Amino acid sequence: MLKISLSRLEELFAAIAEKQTLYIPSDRADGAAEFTKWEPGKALTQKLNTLRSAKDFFFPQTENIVDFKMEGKNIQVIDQRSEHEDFVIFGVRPCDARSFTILDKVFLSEPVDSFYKNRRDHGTVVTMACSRPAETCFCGTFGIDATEPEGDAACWSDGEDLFIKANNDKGQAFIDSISSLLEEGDTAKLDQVKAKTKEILSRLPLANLSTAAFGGDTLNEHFNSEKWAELSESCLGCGTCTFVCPTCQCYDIKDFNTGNGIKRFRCWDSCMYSDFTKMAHGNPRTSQLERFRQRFMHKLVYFPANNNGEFGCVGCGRCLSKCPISMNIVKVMKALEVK
Amino acid sequence: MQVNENKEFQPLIVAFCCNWCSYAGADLSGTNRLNYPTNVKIIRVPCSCRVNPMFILRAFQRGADGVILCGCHPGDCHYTSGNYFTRRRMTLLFSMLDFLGIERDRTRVEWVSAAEGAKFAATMNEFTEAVRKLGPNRRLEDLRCRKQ
Amino acid sequence: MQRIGVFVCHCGTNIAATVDVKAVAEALGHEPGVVISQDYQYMCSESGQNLVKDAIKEHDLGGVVICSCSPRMHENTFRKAAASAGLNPYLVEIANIREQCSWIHKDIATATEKAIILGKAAIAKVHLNTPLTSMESPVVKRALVIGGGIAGIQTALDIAEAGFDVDIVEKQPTIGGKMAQIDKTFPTLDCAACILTPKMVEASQNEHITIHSFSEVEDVKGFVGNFTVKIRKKARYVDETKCTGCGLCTEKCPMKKVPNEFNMGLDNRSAVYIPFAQAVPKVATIDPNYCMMLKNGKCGVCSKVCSVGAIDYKQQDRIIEEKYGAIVVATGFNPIKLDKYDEFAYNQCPDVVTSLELERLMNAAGPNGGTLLRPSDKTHPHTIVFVQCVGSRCDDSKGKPYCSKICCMYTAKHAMLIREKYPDTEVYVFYIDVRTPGKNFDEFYRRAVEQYNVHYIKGMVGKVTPKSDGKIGVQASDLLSNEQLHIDADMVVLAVAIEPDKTARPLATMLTTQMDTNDFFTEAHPKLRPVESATAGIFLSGACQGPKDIPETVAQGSAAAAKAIGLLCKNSITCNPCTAHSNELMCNGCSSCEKVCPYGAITYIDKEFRMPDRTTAIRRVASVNPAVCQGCGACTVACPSGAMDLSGFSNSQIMAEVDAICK
Amino acid sequence: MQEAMIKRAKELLADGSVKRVIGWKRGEFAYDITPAVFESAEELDKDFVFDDFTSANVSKYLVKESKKEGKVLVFLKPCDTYSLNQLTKEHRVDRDNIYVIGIPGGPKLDIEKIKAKGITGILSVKNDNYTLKIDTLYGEETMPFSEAILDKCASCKSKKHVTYDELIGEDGDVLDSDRFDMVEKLENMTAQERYDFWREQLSKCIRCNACRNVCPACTCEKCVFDNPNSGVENKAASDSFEENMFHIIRAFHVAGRCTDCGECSRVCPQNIPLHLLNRKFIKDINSLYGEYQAGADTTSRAPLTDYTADDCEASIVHERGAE
Repeated sequence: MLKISLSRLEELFAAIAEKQTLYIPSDRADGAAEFTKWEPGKALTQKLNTLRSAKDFFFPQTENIVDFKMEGKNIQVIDQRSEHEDFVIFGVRPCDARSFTILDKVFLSEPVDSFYKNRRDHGTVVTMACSRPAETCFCGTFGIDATEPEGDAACWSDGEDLFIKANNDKGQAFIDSISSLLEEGDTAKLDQVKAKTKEILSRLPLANLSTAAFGGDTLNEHFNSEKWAELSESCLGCGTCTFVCPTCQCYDIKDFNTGNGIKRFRCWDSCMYSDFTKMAHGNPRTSQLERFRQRFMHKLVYFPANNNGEFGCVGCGRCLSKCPISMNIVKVMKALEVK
Repeated sequence: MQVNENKEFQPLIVAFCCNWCSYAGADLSGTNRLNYPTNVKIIRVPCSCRVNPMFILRAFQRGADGVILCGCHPGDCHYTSGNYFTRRRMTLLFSMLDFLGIERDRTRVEWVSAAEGAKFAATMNEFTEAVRKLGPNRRLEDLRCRKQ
Repeated sequence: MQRIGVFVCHCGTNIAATVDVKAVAEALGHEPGVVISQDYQYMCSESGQNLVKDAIKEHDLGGVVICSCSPRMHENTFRKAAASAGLNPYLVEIANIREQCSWIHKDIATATEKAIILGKAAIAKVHLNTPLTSMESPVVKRALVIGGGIAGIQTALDIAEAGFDVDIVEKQPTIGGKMAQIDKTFPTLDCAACILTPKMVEASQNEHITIHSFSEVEDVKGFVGNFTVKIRKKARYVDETKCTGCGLCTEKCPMKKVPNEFNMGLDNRSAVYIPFAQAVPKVATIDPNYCMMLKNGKCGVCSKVCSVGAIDYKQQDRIIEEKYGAIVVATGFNPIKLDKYDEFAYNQCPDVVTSLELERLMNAAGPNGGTLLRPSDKTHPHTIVFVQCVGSRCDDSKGKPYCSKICCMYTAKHAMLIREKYPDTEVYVFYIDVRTPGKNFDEFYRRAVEQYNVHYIKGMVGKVTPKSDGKIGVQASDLLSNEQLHIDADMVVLAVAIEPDKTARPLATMLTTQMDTNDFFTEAHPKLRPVESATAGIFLSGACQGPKDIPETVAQGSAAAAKAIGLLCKNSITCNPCTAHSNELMCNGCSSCEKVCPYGAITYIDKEFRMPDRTTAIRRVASVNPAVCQGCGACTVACPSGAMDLSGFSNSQIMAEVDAICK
Repeated sequence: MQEAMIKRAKELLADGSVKRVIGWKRGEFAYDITPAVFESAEELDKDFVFDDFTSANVSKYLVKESKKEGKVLVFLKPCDTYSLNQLTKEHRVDRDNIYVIGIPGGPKLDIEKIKAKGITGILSVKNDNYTLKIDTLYGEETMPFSEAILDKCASCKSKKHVTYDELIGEDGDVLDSDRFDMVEKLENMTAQERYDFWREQLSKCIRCNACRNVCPACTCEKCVFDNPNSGVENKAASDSFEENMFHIIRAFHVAGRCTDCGECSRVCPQNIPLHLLNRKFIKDINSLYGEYQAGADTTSRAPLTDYTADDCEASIVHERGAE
């Protein structure tokens, strides 16, 4: 497999950044990792994952869609779509890599979301295999192998070298663009690392979490479960879980009156919010129980029902560590699977 | 905010004036033909205590460079105590804006009675100059509202 | 989208000279919603108004913007015009392009630009205006007068004269107030009691007047035309309805060592007492602090001697509740305490007295039967020093910053009376200024100086020192001759500053009326509304509003009565429709708004609601009484959820104006 | 402590004094504790937990729970009792329907601080004489207890329970805390430095509303930021202005009402020190209008619904401190 010494990462990043914008996970001042634009001197984080997911690159939190300019009584419509520049996201973890597959199912199926597609077409996802999973990780539940990441191209580290491999044409093009820095390397040590990682993955506290009790055909069973009341009773109705989630894809479209015109934009929305999907008659889900249930039913039942059994969760564990009251999909699954 | 032909920065000043004292004071400075800059645009409110911090932030968002609140002198409020509440609210709000690094001189509270036409004009002249010196409001503006 | 008409006034050349009114009308005509925009020479003229009225009808306008002079000038004119054309008057907005534009700017281009912006702001606001309707609120035809001094008596008599029921609440056992304690009145030197007591009797006999003596206001709720007042009738341990005022109990009472407050503590009374001979009501009162029966159950003499069985040792305070349409405050004044004035030796020397004490010392019903004697040794004083401005016109924290107004005149009166009655007495008056504005006042003062040879000395007394020989050393400076004076006086009389009664402050809180820093009630306008408080339906009478002499007090008492009568005459009152209102679905019931409301217009009710989650719940929500709300808007900012909003100046209206200005 | 609490809760449930118990429920790991309502002895035995991670302030749940039928038992730490008092004062809870057992306060632990040390794969955390022994997938780690304390506990203002019906353990005192140090440090910076500081912090905001939704002072039936008619409603900050505005208005709305419980900063997924905004207001109120502790009682007038005739003028902001 092609490789480059970890000591030459800076060189590698510089070479990528020369051709297109490069984003890498790095540590910010408060210690948390986040994807930022690479510039000389910026180092890859040692953390397992970024605080926020990588979905922002394709589905940003707010996005201007169209402008209406008003002059007196005349209105002019200005389309805000423009061709996105090429970019590379380096160091995406296997769980987040899978999240793009899930988002694709939503945004790239008909009618295609042109804003999303524009970004997706111009972005190259370079993933990084895990070697030190955390207790909150449960990607295995959703069939993700943290040692064999998806993405356009995938990377591994054996502690000395970074190995890289293309998963598709786009990934190959990316590798070709930096091939002068790469050399063929021996993967013996890497295989050991992978084996060790697999062993740890098997010992994770959530290693045995299963989706067996869920899926598209379990709607009636779960929708009417009495457990929702207890599960949702302490939910604050905030949007933390939604906004750190790599797969949550709901948005709202709103108009902002600038005084000189209207900016129509879309922004993330959360099904946990009281005004989610508000319509002329009001909100279809009027209690927090219903809103809470919606979120988990969507991920565990409705989404697989509409997407050939694919679940709307990748087991990244962000909601496990970020929910202010520590309620999360794992607790929901464990409660619901008990008959 | 706008820049005129001689490229001098023309700050936009929003002045909230209570109906009973300061708005009347502004009228008086008009009656007495006391000049102050056109930069100042007055919004009439029943009492200075009607001014919600949201209105002030709104003005900055939309492009105001300075916001001034004028009310009756303490003790003279038409509604007895309105301006006392204004004073506490605005002291804390301005202190918070300062804490966030927003220039202090962009906000002000001034007590102007119905008889103080001269004070009104002088205050507006002085405040406009102070804000002009600061330059355009960049720290608390909404870029979407900036005039093209 | 509203159909809005814009009318730009030239105001002759007042506006048109500096603002291109045609350009303003043209520019505003392009604003969304504007269907007609025109200019006219004088919009406020008959024909200008007709222009507006015709346009309202012709174009079916839903909103009108007048770009003209200040709304303080002609807002009502245009509102009435709109109303007469069938448009709700509150759908009219004024853009002030005269006082706040044409008159202060010189450059036509910039002034025109600003006028357009002001017009746009008014248009933005009028888009969000809603029709408002004034409410009517009924008036209870009964007045309450708090305080039974000459101010309160005069007010009550005048209101009763007009045929309305009126209650007087007096905290003392008798009405009469300070005037009852005064010996003679300036500048006529007639006897105070002789002119006051007939009025007291008149009040007690008037069928429209109810006197609640020995009573205090406990609680005030409600609003103009409809106050509900709780009055505490303090236990006097004597049944008012039975007592004939024969005075036998006061004679037989064995406890006779009670300082007599009517005589300023200069003599004693019994534990059961009638304050003075002409007291109204003439009913005995038992002082529980001294009555042996009430203190330790041993005595009961009064009960035994009372032939009508009026004594009731078990009497309790009673609370009565009454509704009133108007309230007149007449809580009066008191001389200040002299604890902080050691230099005048008031607390050390009994012969240093206040002017009010002197009134009692000289009064025929006073401790000495009208003969002026020194309190210490009951001898005739031969040298008397009067000190003016004790605690008045002080710039330190000890005294009061204001002039107590009446001291110059009563001191001249005292000096004159003493010189008249005891020509062998030398009288010195130390003053800062002698203030004698008033009918026959200066003449009166000059008589004291010229005819009675009172020694008026401009200067302040520095120190008063009681001496071992009974004399009082007065050390003073004569500012005119610039020399230090040492006078051995027999008596020193202090013209003590007056201050509002201590009960006024809590009362002001109950009434939600305003006070100044000296605790005098603040009038609604210092020039034009001197007897009204800023709170509708609360009127001010007498010295509670500021120092006053008797004629002024009586005049103000009658003026307050006239204002109260004016209110009581109405069957209902029209309220300002620009009032606050609470969106009950958003209200948290947190009470923040109630705390900042100066009028007590907000109350809370528990109400059943269907909640967003389809359950029902009883929630505490704010409710604004539109008859009481004056529309200041303090509550709207105190409310964190934004449930409270103000009609006519709503959040969205003001923000629309901001947006239009900043556009 | 946990055993005593469970015992007492069971007694009160058994004798019918209370119908429900608000406390904390154990989670999947050592630290992911969820506030919960318990209705039976079995539930209490199974899941009730009180340990170094039970830091959540459960008082806000009383807004809903106290209005249900039957009395509710709640375990409150000293800081939480201030919140309850404030809620009582604002008529947001029915205090008569609440039975408060005061329990000892922190310091509680912040799992983020442990993770920040690079410790991951955490299986258990044990406090061994103020050294944390942390069992992980990658072996045992240790760190001093003091380095893992929650920020809100590190600057604890009071160990005193300001309202309770009974106590388990002893009551403490109001503490002399250093909670205003950071505010003061910021005040002493230049305006530019302060601006940069807050821009860095507030630009992290993802508008998840966790700070607002956890805040015991934010109990509005409808928040202005959720109300399309308020003029400030939005779901995400589209511009730096909106990031600022949300936090300014939120802090202003709780000014004089915030008890400084510190939950806003604890729950912020982006580690924004939001408590500094509230503390700035508290510090200003204390220095300008006299010491005031929201929630210390249920009757005093809040600083923003009160005034004195000789309050300082707003220009004091211009006159003090560094520019």
